[in-house]
Order: sequence, then C-alpha cells, then structure tokens
Amino acid sequence: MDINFHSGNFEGSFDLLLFLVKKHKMNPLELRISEITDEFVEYVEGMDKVDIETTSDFILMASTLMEIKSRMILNPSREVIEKQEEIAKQLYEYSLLKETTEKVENLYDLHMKEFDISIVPSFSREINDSLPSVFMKIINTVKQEMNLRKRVYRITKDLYSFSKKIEMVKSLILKSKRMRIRDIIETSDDKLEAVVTFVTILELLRLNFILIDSEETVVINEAYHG
Amino acid sequence: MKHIMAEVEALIMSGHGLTVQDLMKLSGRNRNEILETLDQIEEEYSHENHGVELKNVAGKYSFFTKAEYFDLVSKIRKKSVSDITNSQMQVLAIIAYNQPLTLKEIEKFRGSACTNQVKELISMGLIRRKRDKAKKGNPYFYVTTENFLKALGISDLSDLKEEVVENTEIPENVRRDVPQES
Amino acid sequence: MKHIMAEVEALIMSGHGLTVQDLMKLSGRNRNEILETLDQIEEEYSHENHGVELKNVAGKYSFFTKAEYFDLVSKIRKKSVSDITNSQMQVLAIIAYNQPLTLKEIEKFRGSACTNQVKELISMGLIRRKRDKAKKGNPYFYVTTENFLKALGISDLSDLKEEVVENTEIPENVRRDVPQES
Repeated sequence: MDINFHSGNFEGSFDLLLFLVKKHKMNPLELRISEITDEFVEYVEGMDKVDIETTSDFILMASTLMEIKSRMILNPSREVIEKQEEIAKQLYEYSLLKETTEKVENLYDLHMKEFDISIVPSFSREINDSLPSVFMKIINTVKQEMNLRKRVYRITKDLYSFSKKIEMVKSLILKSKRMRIRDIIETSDDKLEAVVTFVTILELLRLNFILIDSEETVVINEAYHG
Repeated sequence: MKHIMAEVEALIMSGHGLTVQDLMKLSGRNRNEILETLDQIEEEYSHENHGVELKNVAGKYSFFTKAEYFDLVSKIRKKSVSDITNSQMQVLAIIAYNQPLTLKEIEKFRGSACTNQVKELISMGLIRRKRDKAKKGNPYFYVTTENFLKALGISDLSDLKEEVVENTEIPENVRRDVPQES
Repeated sequence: MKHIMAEVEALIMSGHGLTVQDLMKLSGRNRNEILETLDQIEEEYSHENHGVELKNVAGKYSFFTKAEYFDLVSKIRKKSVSDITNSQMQVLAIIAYNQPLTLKEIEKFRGSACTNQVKELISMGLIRRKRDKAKKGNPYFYVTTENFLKALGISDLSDLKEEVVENTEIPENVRRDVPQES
C-alpha cells in the first residue's frame, strides 16, 4: 500500500479516518481506535507539510487518537470509552454526509441529462380543437378572397396597431349601420390583418358597440349610441 | 438493433415531428436502418398495452395519444384553444400581426397589462417566447407557433413570405422589414 | 389490465407531471390499480429497447429521455446547465440530509463558513429559508425546495436518505441506534 499521501488526498482528518475504517472493514460506529491509530499516524507523517491549516487538523486528530489508544491500553475508563464513542459518532455522521454529497451529485448529474417529453393528443381530433368556428369560417373566406385577387401581400410591421384598427372598423360600421362580417374583413390587405380585423369585431361586440344580427351580419347597437 | 429503437424513440418523443432525413442525420444511421426501426416502433406501440402510437403526418414522425383515449386525455388538457377569450384573442392578434414583440411592446399596443393573457396563450400553445441574446438585457420576445397557424386553418405562413420575396417590385429595404418566422 | 396500462401511459405522456391522485381521478381507478400499473410501465420502459423512462419527480409522474441518450437528444433540445461547485454541493447535501438547519448548524456540520454557498443555493432555487416563529429568537432555517427534488429527479427526500443509509453498510441492529435527526 502506497502511503505517500499528500494532504490533498483527504479533505480532512475524518476522510482519512473513514478510509482506514473502511480498509479494516470496521463499522464507523464500532470504531476501535487502537487498531488504526498507528496507520493514521503513519499517513500523517508521510504528508507534505505545506498546507499548515490542513495538516494541523490531521496532527490534532493523530494526537487525540494516540491519547485514546494509550489510555485504552493502560486504563480503559468510562471517560475514555465515551471519548472513543464520540469520535465514532462524528465519523458516522461524516460518512453519511460524504455519502449524501456523492448521491446528490450523482443524481444531479444524471437528471441533468434527462429531457422531459410530452405527447400531442390524438392528431385527428386535434384539428377540431381550434378557434371558434365562426373565426375559422371567416379566415377561410378571407383566404379564398385573397387567392382570388392575387394581391401583393406586403407585411408592413407598423401599419396597423390594434387601436387604429378599432377606429377604422368603428367608422366603417357607423357609416353603413349594418354590415356583413365578411365585408368588414375584406377590407384587410392580408391574412394577418384579417386576424386583427376579426379580433376588432369581437372587441366591438364585447363593448356592445355592435350586435350580431344573424351569424354573418353585425348591426350598430342603437342602445349604445343613444 | 435494440439500441437503434431506443435512440429513435428518444429522438421522436423529445422532438416536434422528425423526418426520416432528420433521424438519419441525428443518429448517423442509414435510411434502411431508420425505416426498419420506425416499423418496429410502430408495431410495438400498436399493441393494446400502449396508449400512444407513432404516426407519420406529412412526412414527419411524431407520437400521438391513440384516438380511443382522446376523451380521457382531454380531461387533463384544461386549456383548450376553443376556450379563448376576447382579450386573449386581442393579444394574440397583436402578436400575430407585429411579431416578434416583447411583453412591454404588447402592452403598449393594447394600452393595458396582459401578462395573464400571454400566459394563457402560451399554455394553449398558440404563442411561445424566445430570447434574443444579441439584444441588450436578453429580453423575451413573443411569437406565434405552428399551432396557431393550425388553429387558424392556415397550415403555414411560408406562402405569404414567398410571395413577398418573389415580388420584385418590393424594394430591398422594405423586404428586410418583413418579420421572420423562426 | 392491459387497458389500464395504455390509459395511464396516454395520460402521463400527454400531461405535464401527474400525481397518483391525478391518475386515480382521471381514470376512475383505485390507488392499488394505479400503483401496480405504474410499476408495470416502469418495468416495461426500463428495457433497453426504450429510449424514455417513467420517473416520479417530486411526487409527479413524467416520462424522460434516458440519460444515456443525452448527447443524441441534446442535438435537438437544449437544457440550461447551472454548474454547482463542490462546496455548494456539500452544503446542499448537509441541508438535504439534516433539514431544517440554521446557518450555524450547517457551519458546524461542515466545519467552516458557508454564507456564500447558502446564498448561491438560494438563488438557484434549490434551498429556501423559513422562519420558525415558535422558536426563541425567530431563527431562520434552511430547507430544500421542490426544485431540489426536480433537479435531482427524485420523488422525495426519503429516496435519498434510504439509499444513503443502505450504502453506509451498517448492520440493521446498529442502524437503529443512530440518533435520528429531525
């Protein structure tokens, strides 16, 4: 067994102690200090004494172990047995902590590599799960209309804001009092504007500015306009 | 052969519709291997102890829940597109028309807060957010999804884009203003 | 029995994390049926011809791609990785195993100061502090969060503790004498 350990091999004295306990197939809680003290001291003596702070921790532990060992041989009093038990308990806690850290690290690394998945519900029905049918109908009308006219579609980013559109549609309806939804939508230049126009109609309905007359026609709400 | 199955399954389940080409490129397998594997997976999931199945829709492979479990599964899909409210539709239209937009820009358009509408629209799968790392402060932008087009009955916007690009009457500088779908 | 498997599979695959309760309610099956079915599905997907697996994360069941296909799947999916340093991991483990703990208690366990690590772990959402008003001086206690379970992909803390105690290779009779931390 190579005993030329640098202090870096063990983070602290408990690491070395745990290593020796495991090497001797000892249970941390049934620690028999007398059996491992010599080895512990040997390791500490072989350490590079560069990092004073770390090595002092090892030296302190070594002297504690040596003290317990000699007293165990000479006079195994209640007090010295308790001292050994105290170290055993600390060692056990330390081994749990070490094990937990390793476990947490492993689980974290593993789960980092797992992606959650989600499946789309049955696709044939998925298509039914769409915007209200009237919306669909209108959009399709607009689509056909536009294909027919083969307009030049130019998407201009800032041509219509929603509020502008509301004003436009309002004045349109105010003028004719009664309009087919399709005719209102047809004032749009492209598909996306059609969406905005349609939403505008919905908003005016919500505000009670207009009422639906039949499924395809809206009228000015006379009550609203006094 | 077993490992290919697992590979292809993992890819398709975590992707959003992959073509045979995609699968070949991603896994480094040849066409025959992929086709054979797809057959095996299809066979495996056709058994009645599975509630999902592999389907090829327009050349793209995805898993779908089986039709017979539709009613069951729809119980957990709380947010259905058909439940869309007017205010949500308003926000949706603003995003559709001006995308990409930050939350602030949407609120400026609408003149009122719309965090909730945006969240609901995301959960309905109609919009999604993306981050522009190039921009200062790494802001989130909202754009419509493919689902949105599907819900509208417009399968994709590419015809629109193409028409713009093909039309030579549109000057370069205008063309650059066309919002790009990602 | 086969149909339950398909039902539960369809539900979990299209849901975003479902508890046993959710599954009972949605399927109208009793607890034992659900638990048994979950076992069967887990068993089925553990085979090497599957690239995804069933997991209970923080009490919710979801499917995940298996870790061994990480390189493959990461070609189409991105995961934001937050690196945890060794010392942060140590502090996290101390809290996970012995919570709730005050800062002083954590530092006693570790043998050195760890204010910074605690701060970082809070900002990562892996731990949080809470106040025990019943205790003298109103001290802050640190506990792990649900996010911690999610980050580790485990159902609850007992998963972690059981395995740790098993691995320390201490005979049953001795283990019982170990003072239990609350």
